[in-house]
Amino acid sequence: MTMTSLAITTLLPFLGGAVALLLPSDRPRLLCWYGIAVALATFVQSLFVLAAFDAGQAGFQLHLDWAWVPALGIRFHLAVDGISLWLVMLSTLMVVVTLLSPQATGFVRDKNRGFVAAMLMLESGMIGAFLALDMFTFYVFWEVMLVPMYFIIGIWGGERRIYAAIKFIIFTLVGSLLMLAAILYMAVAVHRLTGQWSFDYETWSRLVLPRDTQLLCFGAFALAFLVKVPLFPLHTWLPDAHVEAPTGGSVILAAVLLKLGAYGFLRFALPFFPLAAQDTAPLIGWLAVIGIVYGALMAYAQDDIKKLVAYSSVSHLGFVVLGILTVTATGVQGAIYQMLSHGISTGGLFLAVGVLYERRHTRKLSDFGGLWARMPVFAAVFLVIVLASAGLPGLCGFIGEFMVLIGTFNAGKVWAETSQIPNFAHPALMAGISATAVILAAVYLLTMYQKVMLGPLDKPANRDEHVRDLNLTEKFVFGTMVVFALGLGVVPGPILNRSAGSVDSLLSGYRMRLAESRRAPEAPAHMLRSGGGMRLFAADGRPQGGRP
Amino acid sequence: MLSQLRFIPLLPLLGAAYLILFGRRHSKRVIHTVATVAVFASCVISLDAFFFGLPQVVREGGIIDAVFPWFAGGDLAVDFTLRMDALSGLLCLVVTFIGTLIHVYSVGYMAHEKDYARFFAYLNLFCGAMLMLVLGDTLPVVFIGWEGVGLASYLLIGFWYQENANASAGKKAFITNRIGDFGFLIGMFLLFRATGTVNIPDILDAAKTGSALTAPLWLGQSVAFWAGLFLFVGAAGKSAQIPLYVWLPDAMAGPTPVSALIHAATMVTAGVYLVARMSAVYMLAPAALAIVAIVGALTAVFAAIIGFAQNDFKKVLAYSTVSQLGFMFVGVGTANFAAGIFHLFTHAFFKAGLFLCAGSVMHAMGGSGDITRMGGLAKRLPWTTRVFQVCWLAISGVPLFSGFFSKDAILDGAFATEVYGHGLAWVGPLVGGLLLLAALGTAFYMSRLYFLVFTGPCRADEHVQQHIHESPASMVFPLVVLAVGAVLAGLAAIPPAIRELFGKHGESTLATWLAPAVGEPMEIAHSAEWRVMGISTVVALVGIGLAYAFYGGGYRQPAHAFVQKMPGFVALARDKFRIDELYAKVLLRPFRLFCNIVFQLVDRILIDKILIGGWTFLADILGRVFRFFQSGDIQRYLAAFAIGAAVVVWIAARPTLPDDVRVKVEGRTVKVDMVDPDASRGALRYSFDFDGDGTPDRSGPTPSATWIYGGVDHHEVTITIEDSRWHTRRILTRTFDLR
Amino acid sequence: MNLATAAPTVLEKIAFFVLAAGVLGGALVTITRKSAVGALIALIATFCASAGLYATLSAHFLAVLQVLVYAGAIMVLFIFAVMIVSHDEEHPIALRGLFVRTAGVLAIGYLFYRTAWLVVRERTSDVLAATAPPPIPDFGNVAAIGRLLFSDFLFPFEAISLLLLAAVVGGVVLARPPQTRNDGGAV
Amino acid sequence: MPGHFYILVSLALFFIGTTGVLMRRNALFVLMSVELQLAAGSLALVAFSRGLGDQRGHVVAFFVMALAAAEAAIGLAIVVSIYRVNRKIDLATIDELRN
Repeated sequence: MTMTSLAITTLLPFLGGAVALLLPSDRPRLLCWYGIAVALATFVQSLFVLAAFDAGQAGFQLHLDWAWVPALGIRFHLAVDGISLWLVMLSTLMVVVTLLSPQATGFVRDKNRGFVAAMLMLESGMIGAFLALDMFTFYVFWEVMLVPMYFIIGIWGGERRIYAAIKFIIFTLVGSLLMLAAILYMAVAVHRLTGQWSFDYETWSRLVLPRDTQLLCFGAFALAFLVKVPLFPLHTWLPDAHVEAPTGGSVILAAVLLKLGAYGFLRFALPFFPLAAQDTAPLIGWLAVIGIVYGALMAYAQDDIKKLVAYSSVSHLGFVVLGILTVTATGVQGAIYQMLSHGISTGGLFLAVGVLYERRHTRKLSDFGGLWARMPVFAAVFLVIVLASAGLPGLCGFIGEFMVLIGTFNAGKVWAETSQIPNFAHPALMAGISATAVILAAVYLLTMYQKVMLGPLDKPANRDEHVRDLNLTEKFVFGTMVVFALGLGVVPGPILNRSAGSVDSLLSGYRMRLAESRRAPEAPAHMLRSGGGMRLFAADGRPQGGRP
Repeated sequence: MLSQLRFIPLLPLLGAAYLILFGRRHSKRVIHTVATVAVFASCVISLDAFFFGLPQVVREGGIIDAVFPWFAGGDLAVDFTLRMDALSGLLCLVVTFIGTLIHVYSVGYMAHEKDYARFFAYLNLFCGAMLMLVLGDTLPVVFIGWEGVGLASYLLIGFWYQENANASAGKKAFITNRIGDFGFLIGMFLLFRATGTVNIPDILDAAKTGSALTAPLWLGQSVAFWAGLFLFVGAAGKSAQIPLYVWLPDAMAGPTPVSALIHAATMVTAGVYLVARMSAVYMLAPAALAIVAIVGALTAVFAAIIGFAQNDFKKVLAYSTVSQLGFMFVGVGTANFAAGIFHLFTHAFFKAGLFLCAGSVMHAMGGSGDITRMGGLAKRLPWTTRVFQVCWLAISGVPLFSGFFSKDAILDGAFATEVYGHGLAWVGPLVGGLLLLAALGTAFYMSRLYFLVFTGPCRADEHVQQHIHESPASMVFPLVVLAVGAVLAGLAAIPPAIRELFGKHGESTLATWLAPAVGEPMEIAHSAEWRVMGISTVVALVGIGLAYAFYGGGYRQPAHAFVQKMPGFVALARDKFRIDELYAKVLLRPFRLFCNIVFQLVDRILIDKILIGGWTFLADILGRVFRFFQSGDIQRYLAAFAIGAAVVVWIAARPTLPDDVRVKVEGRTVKVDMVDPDASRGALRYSFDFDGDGTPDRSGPTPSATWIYGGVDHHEVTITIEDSRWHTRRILTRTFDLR
Repeated sequence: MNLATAAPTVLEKIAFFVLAAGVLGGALVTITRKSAVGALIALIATFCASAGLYATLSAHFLAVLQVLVYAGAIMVLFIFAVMIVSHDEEHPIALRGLFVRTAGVLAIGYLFYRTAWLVVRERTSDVLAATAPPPIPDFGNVAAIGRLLFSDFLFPFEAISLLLLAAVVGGVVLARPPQTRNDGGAV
Repeated sequence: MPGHFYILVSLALFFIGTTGVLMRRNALFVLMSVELQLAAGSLALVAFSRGLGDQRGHVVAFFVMALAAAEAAIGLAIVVSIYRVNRKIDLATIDELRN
C-alpha cells in the first residue's frame, strides 16, 4: 500500500476529474456529491500516507519511482518528506472543504461539470508538484496546475474574468518558462558531468555550479516561484485573480496554489543554487519585508472584501518568504507552519467572503453593516477566522509568524556570510518592520469585521430574508476551519516534529553545498559525492573515479 | 493538588467555550451558574494552590506545572508551562476573587440583557486569558494571555455592537493594545537573542548573572535597556500609559461590570505585572526604569488633571484608573516593585468597588452617567453610598484605608530610591513630587465626584427621580465585599515604621513573600517614612477639603468662580486636552490617505502600468507592426515568398569575392594578387583591365596578374570576376600610384 | 516508340514540340482567359497534352490516368463549380497590391531563368540525357506501378486514400447549403 | 528526346501557373493555376524518373494526382461556399483572414 499510496493520492483526483467529464451535466447534485466523494477518497488516501509516514526518518519516504522517458533519464518519481507531507494534507483537505461549501460549487447547478473536473485535476496537479522528486515531473505538474486554474478563473469568474485569467497565466508563465530554460541548462550540465541524463532531484542537488551560472539559474527559478508566492513587486496579478475568481477558485488559489511558490523556492531554488541564494537572501528578504508591510497597507486601502483578503495574503506570504530566506531552522519551520496556517485562515476568509457575497451579491465593505444581528453563528466563526488571520496567539496564525520573526531576528550570523553582492542584511530592523504587520493586520481585519458585522443594521438590503445564517453544510465547513484554526494554534507539536528532521537535513545539505561552492566560486561545474563533501569531479570537470 | 495549576485558566476557558457553543439553548439561570461556578472553582483552586503550597509558593521558583511543550524549531523551544510564585499567585487570587464577585454582580446588572450567554462567555474568556497571562512561565504563553485579554476586552467593549461607537471603541482598544504587543514581541526577541530562551526564569537567571544582557546593543545602550524599553511599550499599551492611554476612557462604552473587572481591577494592571515580573532585567537598566517611572508619574498627573473636568461618572473613574496605574508604574519604576504590586492589589479592590458603585448608580439613574444631573443620592442608595464612601477615602489616601498604605509605600520608594545612580539621581525626587501632585488631584476629583453625586439636592429631572432605587442583592453583595477589601487590603503590607509601633520588625508579609520574585524591598529610614506619611495625609485632606469648598453639596461659588477665571483650561481639560483629535489628525487620517495614494500610485500605476504594462505595450507595438504585413491577401503572401526566394538565389549565384586583393607596385610594375576563395572550385575566371580601355589585358582562372606600364598616367585596375556556372560577374577596381 | 537511341528521330521531335507547345499554349490561354469556361477548356487541353508528354516518356499508366482522372474527373468538378459561380469579371487582374504581385511575377521569372539556365548547363548529365533504355521491359506500365504501389508505397497509398476520403467528406460539409450548415456544426 | 527539354517545359509550365496564381483575382482561376503548377511538378517527376530509370517517380506523380483531386474538391467547395456567403469570389475582397 505504502508503495503506491503516493501514486493513488496524486492520480486519483486526475482520473476522477476525467470521469467527471463523462457524467451527465444536468445532474448537479450528483456531480457535486461525486466530486466530494473523490476529494474525500483522496483525503483519506493522504491520511494513509500520513499514517505510513515515519516521523523519525528525515529523508524522503514512500518512494514511487517509475521510468518515464528512459532515453533522457526522466522518471516519474514521487516521494514525501516532512515538508511536503503537510502541504499535501492541506491540499487534500482544502479541496474537500471547497467542494463541500455551497458557495464554491453553487454554479455547478446552472453551469456544467467542468468545474468539478477542473477542481479535481487541479488537486492532482498540486499534489504532484508537492511530491515530485524529478525535475521534469515537477515541471509537468507545475504547468498542469495552471490550466485548470486558468479555466476556473476564466470561465466561472466575475465580470473582468478574462483579464484576470490572462494576467494570471501570463505572470505565471513568464516565470515558469524561464525556469524551464534553467531546468534544461541544469540537465545538460548534469549530463556533461556524469555522462548520462538525469532529472533526479538528489543528483541535481549534488551539482555545484560556478557562481555566475548559479546567479542566472537561481534568477530563473526564483522568478518562477516568487511570482507564484507572490513577492512584492510581482504581486499585482493576485488581487485581480482573487477578485475575479469564483469562491472555490479563490480558496484553492490562496490556500494551496500560492504555497507552491514558497515550497518550490525552499525545495529547489535553495539547494540547487546555494551561493546565489545566500548572496541574494538579504535583498529578497527586504522585498519580502516590503511586501509584508505593503500588503497590509494595501489591504487597508481596499473597499472590496476580496481584494482586502487578497492583499492580506500578500502580506502573510511575505512572512513565508522571509522565513525561508533566513535559512535558519527556526525561520524555515516557521515559514512552513505559516504556509499551513495561512492556508486555513485565508482559505476560511475566502469562504466567508463567498458566504457574504452569496447572501448580499456585493463585496463592497460600505454595503454591509450590522450583519451580526442577522447571522450570529457566522459572525462567531468569521471572527475566529479573522483573528486567526490576524495572528492572535492560541490560533494558527501566531506560531508561524512568531517563528519567522524570531528566526529573522537571529538570522544575523547566517546573513553575515553573504559575500560578493553588497549585503543589506539588518535582521533586527527587518524583523522589527515586519512585526508592525501585527498592528496593521489588526487594523485592516478589524476594520473589515466592524464594517461588515458590527454597527447598526441600517441598510435595508441587509435586512431581507436572503441574509440568513449558516445552514448545516456551511456550519460543517466553517466548523472544520475553526477546529483546524484552533488545533493548529494550540498543538502545533505533531506537525513541527515531523517537519523538523526534513528541514534540518535540507539545511545541512544546503550548507554543505554552500561551502563547496565557496571553495572555488569561479570553478566550472562539478558534482558533490552525496554524503561527504569530497569532489567527484575535479574543478576542470575531469572525472576522478566512477559515480557513487 | 499542586499540579492542578492548569485548571485555573482552563476552567473559565471551558466555561466560555461551553457558553458560546450551547449557551443559546439554556436559561439565564443555567448560564450565569455555569460561568460563575467556573470562575469560582478556579478561585478555589488558586486559593488552595496558594495557601496549601505557601512555603513552596513564596520560595524561589514557586509551583510549576509543565503542561506540554508547545512548539519548537531550531534553537527555539517554547514550553507551555505555568508557574505560581508569590507574584503570580497574588494576581491569580485577585483576578479569580474579584472575577467571581463581578460575575455575581453581573447576574443582577445584566438581568435584562437578551444576549446573556455571550456576555458571560466573554467574561469567562477574559478570566481564562488573564489567568494564563498571570501564570504563564514563558513569554509566549504570557503573550497568549496578553492578547487574549485584549481580545476579551475588544469583545466586551463592543458587546452592544449595534452602536458603531462601541464597536469603534473596541477596535480602538484592540489596536492600541496591538501597538503595545508589538513592543512586547520586540522585547521578547531581544531577550531571546541575548539569552537563547523565552523561559522567564531562565531569562531572569541570565539577568542575575548579567553578562548576556549588559552587552551594549544600539546607541551604546545595553540589551537589557532596549528589552526593558520595548517591554514597557507593551506594558504602556496594556496599562494605558502615555501615549497609549487613549483607549481606556473610550473603553467605558462597555457594560459597567466589564469596566470594573477588565478596565480597572485586572487587565490594565497587566503592564505593571509584566514589569515586576521582569524586574531582574530592569534592574540591569536604570535608564529604562527611569523612563518607566517618569512616564508613570506624568501619566498620573496628566490623567488626574483631566479627571477634574469630566462630567461622566465612568469617565472620571477611567481617568482615575489611568492615574492610579501611573502610581503603580512609578512604584515599579523606582525599583520598588513590591510597592507597585501592593498598590495594584489594593487598587483592585477600591477601584472595582467604585466602578460597581457607578454601575449601581447608573442602574438607578436609568443608565445615565452624567454627574451634573445627579446629586443627593445618599438617601436613595444607602448601601451604594457607604461602599462608595469607603472606596473614595481609600483611593484618596486617607490614613488607615488601604490606598493610604500602598500609595505611601510608592512615595517612600520614589523619594528614597538609589537605583538610578548619580546621573539620574534627580528622577526619584521628581517623580515623587509629581506623585504628590497627582495624589492631591486624585483626592480632589474623587471627592468632587462624591459630593456631586451623593450630596446636596438631586439635579435629575422628575421622572428619573421617580424610580431611583437601591440595586438588588446580587449587586449589593459584591459591593460590600469589595468595600471590606478596600479597608483591609492595606493590612497585607503595613509599612515597617508602623509595624514597629506594634513591636513587629522587618518587612511586611507581602514584601517578604514577593521578595524572591521581585527582589528584596529597599531599606528606608523610618523617619523618612513618617515624613512621607505625614505629607501624603496632609495632601489627601487638602484635596478633600478643596473639593468640599468647591462642590460640597452641589456646585458652589468657588467652582463657578474657578471656571470663570480660567475657562480655556477647564474646557481643554474637559476635552481631554484634545489628544484623540490630535491622533486622528496626525496619525489616522494621514495613514488612510497614505494607503490610498500608495495603492493608486505604486500598485496601479508604477507596477501594473509601467513595470508590467511596459512589456505588454512593447508586445502590442510589435504586433501592430507585423499585422501590417498580414494583409490577408494570399496572393501577396505568395509574391512576398517568391521575392524572398529570388533574393536568396540572387545572392547565392553571385561569385564570391576574393578574400583580399593585394596590389604591389614596384616602379612601373604592378602586381595584382588575390586569394581565390576555395568555395569556387576553379569555376571563377578573372580578367584584369590595366589600361582602362575596356578590354581585358590579362585573363584566366588564376587570380593574379602583372602589368608593366609605359607611363605614369594610369593608376587604376579593373578586375572582373565571372562565374561560369551561373554566368554572373562582379567587378571591382583598385587604385594605386605609380612613381 | 523507343527513346533509347541517343539521337531522337524527327517524328519524336515533332511529337515533343507539338505537345510542349500544346501544354504551354494551353496554360497561357488558361491564365489569360476572361471567361471561366474558355479557361477550363484550355486547361483540359493542357492536361491532355501533358498526358501525351508522359506517353513520350513511356509513362503510359500515368498518361492514361492523366486523361481519365485529371482531364476527366477533376475537370468535371471544375465545370460544376464554374456553372455554380460563373460570372466573367471585367478586370481579370486584381488591382489591389498590383505592384507587389508584379514584383512577385518578376521574381518568379528570375527564378525560372536561373533554373532553366541550370538545366541547360547540366543537360549532358545522364539524369537529364534520358537516353538510357528502359531498365525493365514493362517500365511505367500498370503492372509495374501497381507492384510498387502495393509493396513499397502501401502506407502512403492508404494515407492518400484516407486523404481523398477526408476531402470528400470535407467537400460535402463545406458545400452544403447554409441553412443546414449552422446546425451541422461544421465551419 | 533529351530530358532537359521536358524539364524546361515543366519549368515554363510552373512559371505560367505561378503567374496565374499571383495575378488572377478570380478564385476559380487561381485554383486552375494551382492545377497547372501541380501538372508541372508531376511532369518533372516523370521526366526525372525516366532519366534515372526509376519508377518511383511515377508513383509520386500518381500521388500528386490524387492530391490534386483532393485539393480541387476542397478548394472548389470552399469557393462555392464563399460564393454563397458573399455573392462573389473575388480574392481581393475576401480577406476575412486578415488580422
